[in-house]
Order: sequence, then structure tokens, then C-alpha cells
Amino acid sequence: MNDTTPVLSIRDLTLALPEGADRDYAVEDVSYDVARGEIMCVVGESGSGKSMAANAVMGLLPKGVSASGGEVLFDGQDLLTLDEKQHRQLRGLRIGMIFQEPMTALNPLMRVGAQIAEVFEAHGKYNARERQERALALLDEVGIPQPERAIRAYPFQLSGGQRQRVMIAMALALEPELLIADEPTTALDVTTQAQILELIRNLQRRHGMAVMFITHDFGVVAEIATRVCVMRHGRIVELGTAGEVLDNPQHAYTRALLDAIPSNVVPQSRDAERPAPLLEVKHLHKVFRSRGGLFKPAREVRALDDISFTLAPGETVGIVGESGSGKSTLGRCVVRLEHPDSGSVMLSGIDYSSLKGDTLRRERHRVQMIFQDPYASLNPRHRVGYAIAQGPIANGVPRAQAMRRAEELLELVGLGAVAVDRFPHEFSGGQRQRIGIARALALDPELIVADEAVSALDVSIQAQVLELLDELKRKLSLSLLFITHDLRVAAQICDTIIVMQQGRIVEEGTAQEVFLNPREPYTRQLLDAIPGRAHEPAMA
Amino acid sequence: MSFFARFAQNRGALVGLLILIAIIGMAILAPFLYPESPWRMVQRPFLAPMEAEGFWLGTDTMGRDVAAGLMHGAWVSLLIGLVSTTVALLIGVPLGAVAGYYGGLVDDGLMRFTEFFQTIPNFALAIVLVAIMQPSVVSIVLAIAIVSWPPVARLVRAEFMSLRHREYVEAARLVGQTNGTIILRQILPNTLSPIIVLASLMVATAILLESALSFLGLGDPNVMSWGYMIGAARTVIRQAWWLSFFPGVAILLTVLALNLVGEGLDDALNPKLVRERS
Amino acid sequence: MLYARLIVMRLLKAVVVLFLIVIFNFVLIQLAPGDPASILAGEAGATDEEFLRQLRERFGLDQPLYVQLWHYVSGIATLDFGWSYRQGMPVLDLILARLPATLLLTGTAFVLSLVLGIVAGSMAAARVKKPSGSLIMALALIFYATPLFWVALMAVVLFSVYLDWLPAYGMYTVGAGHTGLALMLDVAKHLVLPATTLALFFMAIYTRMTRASMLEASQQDYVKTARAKGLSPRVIQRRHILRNALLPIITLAGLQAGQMVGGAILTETVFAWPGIGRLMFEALQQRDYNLLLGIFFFSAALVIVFNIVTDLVYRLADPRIKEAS
Amino acid sequence: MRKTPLAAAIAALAFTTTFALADEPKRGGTIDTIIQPEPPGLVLGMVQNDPTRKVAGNIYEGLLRYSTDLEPIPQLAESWEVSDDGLTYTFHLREGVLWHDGEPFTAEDVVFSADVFHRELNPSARAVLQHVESIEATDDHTVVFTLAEPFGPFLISFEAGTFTMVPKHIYEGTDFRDNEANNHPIGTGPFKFDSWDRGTVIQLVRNDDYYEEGLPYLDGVNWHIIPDGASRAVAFENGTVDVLPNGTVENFDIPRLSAMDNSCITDKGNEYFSPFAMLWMNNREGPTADKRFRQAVMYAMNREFARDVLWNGMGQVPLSAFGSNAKFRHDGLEPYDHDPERARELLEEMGYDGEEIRLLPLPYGETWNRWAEAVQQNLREVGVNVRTVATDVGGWNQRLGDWDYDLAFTYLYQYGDPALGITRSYRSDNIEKGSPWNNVEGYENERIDELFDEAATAYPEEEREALYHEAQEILHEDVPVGWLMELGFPTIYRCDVKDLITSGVGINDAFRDAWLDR
Repeated sequence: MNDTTPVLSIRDLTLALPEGADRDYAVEDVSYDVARGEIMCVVGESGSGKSMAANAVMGLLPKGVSASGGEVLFDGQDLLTLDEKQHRQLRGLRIGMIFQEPMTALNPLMRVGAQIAEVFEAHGKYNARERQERALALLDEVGIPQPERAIRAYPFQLSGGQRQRVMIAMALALEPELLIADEPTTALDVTTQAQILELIRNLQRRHGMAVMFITHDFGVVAEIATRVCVMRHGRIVELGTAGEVLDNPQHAYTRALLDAIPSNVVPQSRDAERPAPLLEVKHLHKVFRSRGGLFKPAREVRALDDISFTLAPGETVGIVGESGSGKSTLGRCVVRLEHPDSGSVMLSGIDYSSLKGDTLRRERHRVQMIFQDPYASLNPRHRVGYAIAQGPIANGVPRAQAMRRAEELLELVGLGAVAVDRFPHEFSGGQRQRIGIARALALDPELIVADEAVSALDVSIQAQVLELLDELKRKLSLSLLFITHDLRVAAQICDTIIVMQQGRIVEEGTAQEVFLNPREPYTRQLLDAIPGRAHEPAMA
Repeated sequence: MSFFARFAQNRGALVGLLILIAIIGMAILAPFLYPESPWRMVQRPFLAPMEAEGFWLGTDTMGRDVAAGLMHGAWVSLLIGLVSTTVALLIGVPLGAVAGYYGGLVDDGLMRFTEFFQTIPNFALAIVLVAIMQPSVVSIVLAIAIVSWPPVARLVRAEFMSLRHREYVEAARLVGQTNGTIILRQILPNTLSPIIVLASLMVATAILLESALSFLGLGDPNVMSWGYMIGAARTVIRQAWWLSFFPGVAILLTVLALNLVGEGLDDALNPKLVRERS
Repeated sequence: MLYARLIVMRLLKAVVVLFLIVIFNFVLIQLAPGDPASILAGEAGATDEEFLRQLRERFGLDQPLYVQLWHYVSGIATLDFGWSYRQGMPVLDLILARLPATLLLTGTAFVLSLVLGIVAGSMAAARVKKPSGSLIMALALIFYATPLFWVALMAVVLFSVYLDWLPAYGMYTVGAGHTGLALMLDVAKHLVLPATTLALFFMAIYTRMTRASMLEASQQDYVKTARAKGLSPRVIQRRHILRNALLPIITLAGLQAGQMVGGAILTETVFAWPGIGRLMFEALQQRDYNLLLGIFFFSAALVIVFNIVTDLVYRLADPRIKEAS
Repeated sequence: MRKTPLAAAIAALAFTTTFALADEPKRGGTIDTIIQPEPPGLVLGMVQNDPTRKVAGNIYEGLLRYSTDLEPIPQLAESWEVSDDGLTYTFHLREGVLWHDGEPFTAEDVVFSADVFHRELNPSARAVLQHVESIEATDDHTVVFTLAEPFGPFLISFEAGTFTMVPKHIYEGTDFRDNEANNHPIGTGPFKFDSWDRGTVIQLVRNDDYYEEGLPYLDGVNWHIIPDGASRAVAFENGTVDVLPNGTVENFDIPRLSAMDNSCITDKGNEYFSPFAMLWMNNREGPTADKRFRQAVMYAMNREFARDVLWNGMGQVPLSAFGSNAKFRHDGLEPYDHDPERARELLEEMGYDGEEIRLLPLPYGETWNRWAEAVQQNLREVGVNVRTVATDVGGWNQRLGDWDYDLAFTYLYQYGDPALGITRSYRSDNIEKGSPWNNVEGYENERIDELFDEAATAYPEEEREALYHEAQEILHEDVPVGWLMELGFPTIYRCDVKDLITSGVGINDAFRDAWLDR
């Protein structure tokens, strides 16, 4: 099915970063082709430079980045030599592009139809009415329900997946020869992601375009790629067909990446002996009301709808769900960052959810949390040592002693005691997450809630942090409530998994049961949507 | 990149800083260069600049040395700017912090209170306040502070609202820190940069406000401020341009410098907002 | 429908705020030294106890404060703003006679500053790093930093005295008996200097704000999307960047519009513009309580009206707000 | 002392003005002038402040006018007689005078105005009327005032601003202050009220039925309202206004404006009021209670400097409490010259310890502020610790009324006779809280009270003179207040405005005779 003449041919491309950056080149000596009818996946972790070549193709390099060598041939023309005006004539018309963040990539003040019609306008095609008609047809083609309504909608009225469909419609409007998709599904829920991948694949087949697909996720690669280009630190590590790279990776880095993907093999659960529960959640309810009142009908979202479960000492319970499932609200109710409307959270027999004010503050040390965003969870103005010691200090531990403990904890999480005097910005995302873990441990809590603790991390780092958690769990016999959107990750670390959807518990069982033998269709759907799952046996 | 390096990247800010240092220098050196009171009538009135030796900026309507007034005025104008800004911050920051941190009814109440002050036109309120307290440095400073705190409160509130759900703030709550500690140690330090930037602009605005009040005859007659000099010179603007020109330029330069420094601080304190400037 | 309800609710809220402002100002003014009677007597250059007593009794100043407040508030409730002690006229008449002048002046200055500020700001934003862009910003900064009244005085000297192009003061040529179009032209001529002077400062603010806002908007993802469509920089600048950048400016402009009423005091004084700001300053000097309170009431009401208008404009400009409500 | 060329010029100009009277007046034209500040109302008698007097003095009239030598001139009264005992004054009214609404003016109007209207509303008229026992209209055109005791200054009290004739048919039986007619004043004067555009202009038009044949020459007068001093100067410069009444422009502008082509200046027309600037000194407490301190203040002040620099050399530095054109002035007193050394000696002698002295400037514009600064600096140089307290008019009234000050600027009108304008500041029965216009300094001297009492009612003039001379000697020694300056408020006008200032009240009734030589 492949037409072998490359639509795009990148030759020895080198892009220089501005002075003062952490390295000299964004990409160095990169060469690859994208042929008509194929999907070329460019894979890499953050900072690998995987998007840079695409930006060069579009002529949208960030300020300060400039091509210092090589060429980018499109239809026999070196794109690097084009001026802005010539480049503009290609963009949208012959090369389309989709971006990662559907939430921000559309102009919030323009109707969807107008934004699509703009593509025609930019290239002087059709009259106003025809543009609207074509926009409508495109919306239909990308599978937006009720396109007549959607065309008049503003972006904020659409869901993330729908917005990404609009982006695709815009990119495809003029039937470009080349479509560049820059992490188009990363911000989406797993089931939506599956649908969008499906859509891109179908459209690609129908139109026979060349697609350059940039992603960090080997699962996605497995789903969609014809050929794969693995990048690291601005260089190509491995280039080949999907089959070759996935099934028989040549380079150690590729192998490491593949290994880091949570596998389908679920570790054996520990004995299901159940002592008296440490945490007992009973009939928890929580409704969020958008403040109605004057002009708006109060809108209600049932975040928690009669949630009950228990967690034994030393046990790890995973809460899995997509965005909007209420999983984070549950975690926040347990740690008392939110207050449930009704129901109770019993901690070692004490009703933790009824504590108030100062009493609550004094008891808070019993439940700690590991947060999602390694960049937001540490106060940029505080040294790491203080960040960890502040808990014990607030609970009356003398400062010196608290700081000594912080050093110990930093050793424990593998950062070394010297880290105490440094500021968070001196650390990478993975290292910060370790600091966050140390902080949670500093108060010797009875229970730790980890809210999407690894989802913001690159896959290789994710694996390391999971490993650390697993190790600490064993060493310190921690009790863990592990909240994640990723069933595979949950299966790796949890004893018990609870699947949530729209505020309710859909399924609950041991990790093995849920992961390998789901009873509920929703759980199955979640599992099926995991990209690359079909390839798993081959990859493993 | 260090803070100063980032600041110095903005050439305008550097120029502003130099001007500001020069003006502060003037203020500090005034008592040494012109030990006599600037109110002393030392020469013939209406000497033009450079007309007589030793009076390089001329003399005013009553034969007082303009240069001496300008130097001593630097001190007064800066002081009024700084003190009134400090007072405004002392009102606005706690109010905004409490409103933004606690939200809900507290926020509602405090914001209504703030809006209330914003509903009365600023300058009119300042005039009324000075008239009520009768003009003096204290009343002018208070009046300026009272009309300029609401934007501070709003800014701080907005910052607190966006920061209070930051994960590190929640982490601090979880480890049992008190609300006071969280406000002071976790959130406030992270709101400082916009506050500093705003404050630098407020000093500038305060100097302008003081001069406008003086222009309307609501200045303190005991201290020689630039606003006073312009106000007093406005009746002779046709005969003696230099009397309002030099203090006018002094105000312009100071306000300009403070704005430039403010922008520089903004760049240096919020490096993520890469602003291009020549 | 939604708007109607919104406006009604906002107006209800406004009434409460206005009520509080009336009380606040009433108390505030009482704190000022002196009273209208002593000032009126003082102006006459001679007085005796009888005269002062008569005046105080007449103005109701001999009543306890709460009684005075009650009279005033209940008067306001029936839109009776009382009687100006000094001018001997109903406050409402005085204010209504002066309000149009202020609205004309500030309205013109407002539109002028907003339009020029946005144009200059977008030009500066499009010319980042170029000398022309820097020049615009330097000028804006200088306009911002120069005391308003100083500019006003200089403008009078230059344009009225030396060049004799424009009238220096007043709102129309007294005694010329212009009507219709001639009158409009005459007023327009008188309007040039005060409106321009007043506009300069605000224009500087809008210029800086527009530029900053546009630079920020130009970093947004949707701008990248627009570029990926192949749109020309001009279209992107206008349709995507400017439109989004205007949102914060609407908010600011709403705040400024209200403040301009107060800010016109200086301009009105220098240019002898028969507006409400000047009237307010005179009323304050003369302790003409009723008049001063009336003016405060009206200017606060104007601020509130501007706020509501701003809200409505914002709703028109940003579809997200409408939906959220 | 530096004699300014300007003062000399004024003297010369005054001469030419008199000379110009020989020209044949031309009819027609409208004069544009300025009124500052905007008057509170235009009904003289109800309002007596300066701007009202200026505008309404051309609408209303009194029984008499006064020449620049303060001699009475017939106005609504054609002639008058005084009985030998000085107790009965008979006025014969002019016949055929009409109010602006067409009603005839009669003796009933005079009786109503004096006995009812002014007694109720007008404090300055009340001060005179307290000496009056009865007022009777003996026929339509004759009015007789009977006094309880002789009152020397009686005949000088009939000026329009103080003793306005108001129409009985409009005011009788109404609440005077709420009368509809107040918005449209009705007088007998040469000009009728036409319109008042608040904040912009007051327009007067010619009274075609004026009783003086041929008067007025002008078709109308426009009084522009321009709040800013600099703008007022510009208005004269660019030709929009023809006449700048006294006090409308800042003193610093006067040399420039009067040096313009076709620009004339006169300091005539201040004679009746003779504004006298004084420094209240609180005689009750603090260092200012000590006579030596007050004398030191007199020596410390450089009054010539103030006159030359701040008042363009116009005005006179007074010797003592009686101004240079006041009746019964004593010339033989030793002047308080600028003598800082003497001031320091006096302060040392009394043992002044550097106690803070609060100085209140007069909140009437920049010249007064500058003056206060000059005095402050003069005093500081002899070692007095002065702090200036800024106030606006309200605050100033309040502080003076409450005696809450140490030194305060003011100026008072002299009204042509010591008994009307001067003695009120020194008599102890005039000490009363709440007014900034009485004996604010709190000076109490029984001998002074006696002398003033006797002098006011003494008859004839020679007797009064002796009494006043003795009083002046005492005051000169005691320095109850500082005597700063007799102000020379000049009027600036286009030279082709002729016969402008023809009376002792200057611009207040100036447009009656004025005409345009264009």
C-alpha cells in the first residue's frame, strides 16, 4: 500500500538552540523520510527534540532556534530556504498540522465554523457560503455529532476529543499531502485517545496522505505507526519499520523505553488476609455545584456517589478512572482537602471526616499525599530540606531534628543528603517526585494517598518512581491509596483495584481479577482502549 | 541567569535604575549641597537659569533657589511616594490575602468593601480626604494610600486564589501548617513579584497624585515638594517657564524611571514571560 | 432576556452600593472643618451670630446629624437631592446642567484614548524590537509620566496664546450666538485641547496595556494554529491576537471610564470646562454638602453604570462568559 | 525701598483716564469681563460677597454712590438733609424710577428694604441699622431715618452693596430666600439680568428704561466664569475679555498683561472698601499673648519686599491700624520698619523659648500662599519656630472662629469710616467665638473700647479725630494684630474702554458710565 516516493525528506537536519540553553543543538544530523500513505512515528521522551523537525517543516520554529545545517525537502523544494511568505503558501494547503492541547489550540473567541473556514480564506479558496458548506462536510467527516450545531459552537462548548476532531478537520480541509500530528492524543482520556487514533488512521487511509506522528507513547506507536523513528537528546537512535523497532529493538535506549512500559503481566498479589481495616470509607457522597444563584442555573456534578471501600494496613488500593470519574475527589476527601457531603472516612476507627479546625490540623500528619505535578507540588521559594522538614516542624519537632530527618529521607528516596540545601528548580521532574515522596514520608503517616503520582513523568522515569514506591512500600510497610488513570500502572503496584466512572464504583477486585478478567464492560472498554495492547505479547 | 542579569537585559530598566539612583542621590545629598533651607529667599526673584552664578536653575517668584528646591523636593516626593505606597500595601496585601485565601463569604465581604472604594472616583476621594484632614504630609500620604490600595487588594486576591490550590500549598495544609503560616510562608512569598512590580508603579502614581493635589492647592506648605513647586509656579508659567519646567521634568523622569524599573523587575521576576524589547 | 435580568440584578446591587456611598460620604463630609454657613458668611466679608443662625437653621444644619442624614436619605429615595446652599438652586438642576459637559469631555477623551491607544499598542506589538515600536513605547511612557495639568498648561500656552489656533477655555464662544451646526463646530473647537490633554494619559495606559496583552496573546497556542493554517500575519494579528488581547483592555477601560469623571477635575479647572468635576471641587471648598453629596452620588452611579456596560460588552466579546452563566 | 516702574505708570494712567472724560461717549457694544469666583446668587442684600457685589452692583442700586474721594453722590436719592443734632436724615428720592419689571420705585420700597429686608437678612446693614430708631416714608418720594444717637459714618453706609434697594412688591410677605425672583433679580440699575449659564457666563443687558438719560452706553455685559487664574490671563491676552476686575488674575500676571498693547491699568475704585491685609495674632495664649512678641513680628516682617515682589509694588505699607486713606489717620507714629535685629532683641527680652507658632495663610490663592511663605521665612530668620498650617476656606473659618491659631492672614474692608471697618477688629464687645471677622485676636483694652464708643457717636468730626488719634497710639504700642498692607487691587482693561472706574466702589457699578471707543 505504500507509495515509496517520499513526500517529505529530511536530510542531515541540524537545528541550533540559542546561547545559554542546556545544549547546543535541538536536533543534530537528523535524516528521515515520510512517504505518501505512511504514518511515520517520531518517538521520544521530553527534551528529545522530536517535535523540532516538524516545526522546521512548518516554518514555525520557536524564537531563537535556527537551522544550521541540512535540508528539508518537500516536493523537491528545500523548505529551509523558503521565506515566510512562501512558507505560508504551503501551510494549511499542502502541509497540515495538529497540536497537542486541544483546549488552547483553538481561538476561544471564534466559532468553530469560522475557524475552519479561515483555512480556505487563507488560501483564497471558495466564497463564504461554500466555505461554510465545506466546513460542515469536514465536521461530518471527522465524526462530530450534530455538525450543524457544532459549526456555530465556540470551542469551549466542545469536549476535548471534539476539539481535537475540529483541529483535524482544519488540518485536512485542503487535503494536504502531509499531515503533521504533534502529540495529538496526549491530553486525552484513554478511550477518547483510542477514537482519535482510529480517526487519524482512517482518514490517512482514505486520503492517502503522508503522516508524521509525534508521540512519547510506544503504545500509540504500536497502534498507528508504519515506520518509527526513535529520538533521544536531539539525535536519532533507531529508525525502522514499526515491526522491526517494536519487536526487535536494536538500540539499548529503545529497549529500555519498551521495558519501561507497564507490562500486562500483573505481579502476584499478596495474600488476601484481611486484618482490621486501616481506612474505611463509607457511603461517601460529594456533589459539586457550580455556584448558580443570580443568572446561572446551578449545575450539579456528582463527583462521589455512594462510595464505600476499605484499605487494610500495608495494602495498596488503586483507584482507576478517566477524567471526571471522581477518583481525585475521592482522594482529596480522604486526605481532607475536600469535605464530603455525607458519609464517613474512618481511619483506625476514628472518624477522620468529622474532624474540624485545629483538631483536624493536629491529626493531619496521619494521612499524607503525593501529588501529581512535580513542578507545582514544591514551593519554588523553599529549599528542599525545608520543604520536607516543614511538616515535622509544624507538628512540634525541633527544627534541627526535622532537618536531620529530611536528610535521611532524601537518602532514602535516592537523592542524597546534599539535596537539602538546594531549590526545587535544580531538580528534574522525577527527582522532584522523589522529594514529594520524602515529604509525604516525613510525618510517618499511617496512610499515603498518591494522586496520579507518576502520570506527568516520562515513561522511563515513571518506571523508576514506581519502583521506588514499591520498594518503600515493602521496606516501610506503607498503606497506599493509589489514584491513576492508567490501569496498567495500577496493576503494577496495587493489591486491589477499584474502577470508577462518573462518581460511582464500577468494579472492585484484586489487581489480577480486574486487569486480566474484568467483569464489567466499562473496565473492558478501558482495557481495550489502552494503545498498543494488542502488540503487547510481541513487545513483552 | 541571575536576577540582576535578567534585569539588566532590559536596557530601559537599566537606564531607569540609573535615573532613580541619581534622584535618590539628589535626595540624600540635598542637605549637604544646599544646607540652607530651600525656603530662603536668597536672590532677586525670577532669575532665569544660568543668569546668575550659583543659581544654575534660576530663582522663583520670591527669589528662592530652584536648584535647592529641586534637591530637597526629591526627598519629599520620594518619601511621599514610598510611604503612601507602603501604607497602601499594608492595607491591600492583608485584605487581598485574606479574601483570596479564605474565599467564600469572607471574600465576598472584603471584595464588596474594595469595590465600594473603587466606586468613588479616586482623585475626587483623595481631594475630599485631604480637604477633610486639611493638607499636611500625613493627610496627603493617607489620602493617596486610601485611594490606591484597592488594586493591590485585587491583585493579591487574584494571586492567592490561583495559588491557594497549588499542590505545594495543599501539601502544607496536609502537613498541618496553620493558615497563618501558609499565608505568610507558602503563598505570600510567591506573590511578591507582581506586588513589587505593582508597588514600583504605585510609587510613580503617588508622586503624580501628590503633584496634582498640590496643583489644586492641597499640598503641605511646610515641605518643598516638586508638586508644590509646580503648583506654586503655575501662576507664573508664562513669565518663568523654568519654575514649573524643572520640577515637571523631575517628576517625569522619576515616574519614567520607576516605570522602567517596574518593567525590568517584571522581566526579571517573571522570566517565563519573555518580553521582547529593543 | 438574560441581559435584562442581569441588568436588573446589577441595578439592585447598585442601589445598595449607592445607599452605602451616600451614608459614607455624608459622614465623611461632616468631618471636614467648617460648615457652609460660616463659609457663606465669610464670603460676605461680614457676619453676625444672627446671620449664621439663620443660615444654619435654613440649611437644617442645626438638627442632630442622624436627623440630617435621615432627611437626606429619604430625599434621595424620592430623587430629591436637596438644595445647593451656595448656588441657591436645586442640586439636581445644577448637576444635570453640568453633567452633559463632563460626559462630552470625558466621553470624547475616552474614545480618543481607547482608539489611539489600541492602534498605537498594536503597532508597537507588531514592531517589537524595531526602532519604530520602541519609539511608540517611549512616547507612551512619557505621556504617562508627565503630569496632566502641566501638559494642559503647556498646551494652552502653545496652541492658544502663541499659535492662536484653538480657544483656551470654555465650552463655546460666549455671545457668538451660534446655533445648530455652527454651535457644534464651535463646541468641537473648544473640545480639542481639553479632550486631547485628558486623553493623552489614558492613551498611554492603553498603548502599554494593548502591547503587553498582545504580546502575551501572541504566545498562545491558537496563534500557532492560525499560522499553521497559512494565514497572513496581518490577519493573525487582527483576528486572533488583537481580539483576544482586547479582553483585558475592556475590563481596564471600564474601570477607567468611571474614574475619568473624577480625573477630569484638573482638566476642567484648567480649561474652564463647565463640568461636574470642577463643580465638585468648588462644592467641596464651599462645604456645599448637598451639592457635593449629589455629585458623589452621580459619579458613583456613573461608575456603576460603566461597570455594568463593561460587563455587557465583555459578554458580547467573550462567548465563554455567556455560556457559563 | 524699590519703587517699581509699574506704580509710576499707574499714577500716569490715572491722569489720562480723567483726561479722557472730555471725549464724546459712543453708544453700543458689549463688554466681556470676568467674575471670579462664580457668585452664589445675584440678589444683593441677600448675598453680599464680592462677586455678587461686582455683578449685581450693576443691576441694583442704593440711595447713594460714593466718589473716589468717598464723597456721597446722588443715586436713587436726589438730595438729602441732616439735622444739626446728627439724628435725623431725610432723603428725597428721584422720581420716575422704574423697577426692571416696570413697577415704579417709591419710598415704600426704601422703607421695606431697610426696615424689613435688611434687618432680617443682611448683617452688614444690621450693624448700621442698630443705630436707627425709625424709618418712615413721609410721602412717595421722601424717607426719613431717625437715629437713637449720632452715628458718624451713617451717610457713608448707603452704598448699593450694603444698602441695596429691593422691590417691595416682589418680596413683601414671601420667604425672601425662596422667592422665585431670586433667579431673575429685579433692580433699578442700568443693566437688567438676562441669563446665567452656570459655570460659563452671566449675561446682563441694557436697561432701556434707565432714568439717567442716555445711560448706559453699552448694550450689555458678559461676565465669564473661568476658574483657573492662568486661563483668565489668557482670556485677556487673546482678546476674549476686555476688563479684568480686581482680583481676577494672579499678581504675577499683572506686569505682563498691563504691558500689552491697548492695555490700561488702574488701582482706582478700591477707595470705599480699602482692603487692609492684617495678621491676626492670638492675644490670648502662647508667645503671641506677649506684646513684645507681637512687636517682634512687626519688626521681623519685610513688608516692603512683600509689596514689591508679591503685589508688584502696588499698595501701601501701613503705619498702624488706620490705612492711608482712612479718615482720622494719625501720621505721627514711629513706623515698624524691617529690623530683624530689633525683633531678635525683643524675643530674647521676653524669653521666647522656641515654642511652635502656627501660621495660617489666607486660602485665597497663590499670592497669599507666597506671602505666608515669605513671612514664615522672615520669622524663622529671627528665630521663631513657625509651622504653616494649610487650610481651605472652611478650615480657615473654623480655626479662626475657634481661635485655634497663633498667626493668621486675613484682609478686611474699611468701608470708608473707622467706625464701620476698623474698630470692629479691636473692640472687646466684638469678641465672640464662631466668626472669623470680629475681634478674632482677642484684644481687650477698656480704654480702646471707651475711645471707640465715644468716637462713633461723637459729633462733629473734629471731636472724633482726637479720640481716634489717642486710640491709634495705644494700638500702635500694643500691636493687637499685624498691619501688613493696604492692598492695591488693580483693574486691567483695554484702553478703549472709557470711563470705566468712576466711583469709590470701582467695578461694582462701573458699567453704568462705561463706553467703548471702537
